Amino acid sequence: MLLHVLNRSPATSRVYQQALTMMGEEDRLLLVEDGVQGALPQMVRHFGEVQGRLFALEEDLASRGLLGRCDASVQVVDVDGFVLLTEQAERTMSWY
Amino acid sequence: MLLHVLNRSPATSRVYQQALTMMGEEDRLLLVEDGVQGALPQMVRHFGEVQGRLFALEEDLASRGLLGRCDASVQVVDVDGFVLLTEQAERTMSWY
Amino acid sequence: MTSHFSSDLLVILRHGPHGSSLLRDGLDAALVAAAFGQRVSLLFMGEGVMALVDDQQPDPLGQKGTSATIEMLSMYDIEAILVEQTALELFGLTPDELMLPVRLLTGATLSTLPTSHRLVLTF
Amino acid sequence: MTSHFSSDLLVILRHGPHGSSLLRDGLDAALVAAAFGQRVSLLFMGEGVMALVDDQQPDPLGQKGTSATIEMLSMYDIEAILVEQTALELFGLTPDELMLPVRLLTGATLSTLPTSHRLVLTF
Amino acid sequence: MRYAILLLGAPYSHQASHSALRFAHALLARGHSLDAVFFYHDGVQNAARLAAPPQDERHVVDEWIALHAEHGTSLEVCIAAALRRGLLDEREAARHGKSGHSIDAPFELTGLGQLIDLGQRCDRLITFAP
Amino acid sequence: MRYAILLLGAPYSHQASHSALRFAHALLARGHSLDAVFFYHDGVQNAARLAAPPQDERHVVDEWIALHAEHGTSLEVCIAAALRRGLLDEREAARHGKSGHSIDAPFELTGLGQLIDLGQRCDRLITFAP
Repeated sequence: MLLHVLNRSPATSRVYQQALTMMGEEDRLLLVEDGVQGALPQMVRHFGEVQGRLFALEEDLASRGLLGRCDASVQVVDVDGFVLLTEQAERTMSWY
Repeated sequence: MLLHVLNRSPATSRVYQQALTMMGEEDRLLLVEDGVQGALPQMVRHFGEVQGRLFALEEDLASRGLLGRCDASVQVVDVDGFVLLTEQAERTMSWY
Repeated sequence: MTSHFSSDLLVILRHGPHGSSLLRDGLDAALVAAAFGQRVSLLFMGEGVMALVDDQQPDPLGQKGTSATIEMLSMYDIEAILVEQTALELFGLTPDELMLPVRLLTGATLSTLPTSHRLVLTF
Repeated sequence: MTSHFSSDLLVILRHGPHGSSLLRDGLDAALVAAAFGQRVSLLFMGEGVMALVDDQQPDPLGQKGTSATIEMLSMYDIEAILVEQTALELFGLTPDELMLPVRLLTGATLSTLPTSHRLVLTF
Repeated sequence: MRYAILLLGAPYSHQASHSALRFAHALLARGHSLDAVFFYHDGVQNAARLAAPPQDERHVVDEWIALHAEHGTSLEVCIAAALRRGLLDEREAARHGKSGHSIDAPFELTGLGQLIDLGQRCDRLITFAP
Repeated sequence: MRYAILLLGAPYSHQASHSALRFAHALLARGHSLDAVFFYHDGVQNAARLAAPPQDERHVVDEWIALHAEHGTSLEVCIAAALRRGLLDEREAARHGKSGHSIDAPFELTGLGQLIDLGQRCDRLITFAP
């Protein structure tokens, strides 16, 4: 199982499609930095195929005023949770 | 009449939509740097609404091997032509 | 419609807070122009509307945000806060979720803005 | 299929030539790894396929390109030149328009690549 | 006509510097004048006096200096963007208690007001961005 | 576990440096070790010794130095990426005939081989990019 980390918003960049293309069936996707925009209910449809394996970084949500606006299907983790995800994953890939 | 300059490819970035949104009916669009990918026949459909007002920079096409691959609807100009376009336009806006 | 927005400088802000410094760089340019007595309009396009979302908390590790600056805009007499309506809809946001009152604009009106300002800067 | 590509390092190249230095930075990392005796695979994704287009002419004002480096890959024993087929189609390109022979890959195969390499770097 | 350039991209990382230099020479060749290049955001890196690119690559910093020498174009660097990024002239280095400096003349540290002024004063302002 | 970080983004321009610093402290707090941070592409700007950010902003360069002091993490800067961008230590400055330098210890100029080595040696390599 790999962890994919995405720091771009699906509203501006198509790189999220590259991450999805390269994800295996058990892989997880963590939204960070501007990528957390993808956790909004209106945006989360772009990540339908990885439902249940989609995470977003709490600190980046909070600093953008998006913490209370996240879709319920997204699992919010803080930076300790981020480290834990990297421990659990065999490897981490960054998409930017 | 304004000149809009776009340096991102429609294959990776949605910024071309912002340029199109802000363009007036007489405005021109010049593709430069990675933006010249938009001049490929397969890509030029993104710019259908500005047909006849779409330009691409020759030097950037040539350095990317795209000079001979440009769609016939795109007007190719060299850097002197770029300057001429800025002379003719009241103002230039950059999209990146 | 055009003359209503007519002004010296239009700054187009297309980047959200924190991710890059372009939002702040654009705001700084707008504030300086306003301090020099110019009439300034701000247009928040695309991801730029994220700059206006209320309830932005300070970064836990102290990266400086832009929300304090945006709340100060009226002190600089920057009253024309324009927002691309499509962008707001794209993110599923409503005007009452923004930190200050804005003017929503759609396609046809947006494309008249650049010609009704003497100078336009895109950030 | 997986074991066929099994190798030490996978470098994913997602940027075209000239626009940014990321393509060259990724190629440099691949060349160094190869020079250290590692087995290296290159995957050109998205805009990265632009790196392979033939007939790239030197920049008129001399910005250094990457095509000379790509032509040298086999000298570094980098033989696994993998290309995302969808990306090639997106740009309307065919394999015979590329400067060297490549292996075209589609979705299911692509997603097995990261686990079949000990280290993956995305550029 | 009187032109000015706003440059937001760093050399080597993006093509913006190369595009801006090419455009600058072309407009001058067509008989226009180029009042100034204003370096902002990552563009301030164009002033890094210690840049040591390989011999077979262009030396962007030196090319700006040559442009200034030949055509009198001012090279104006946003001071706030520069200080954050470690680009200081001797005066700012002294003011911040740093030994050594990273920007020399003809690059000048200046404020954003200069950019607004250029926008008003020149007939054309063209932005080159990363 | 043994971690390494690859940092490709410049401070102030992008969030990458802040994200990397936060991640570094979190993994150390969880009892892991951080062998090295490798600075490549625009990430080499994190080593700019003359950086003078405003008082109310974080001093990213100093925070990397503090991380090294507290945890022994190596701060490895890709030499090719750094020279192009005007980031030289005293030795490279002398070799290139430049007066003054822009990188100090504990940042070390090194080759890309170090990055490949870290990737092999460490259990986890995490990239933070612009």
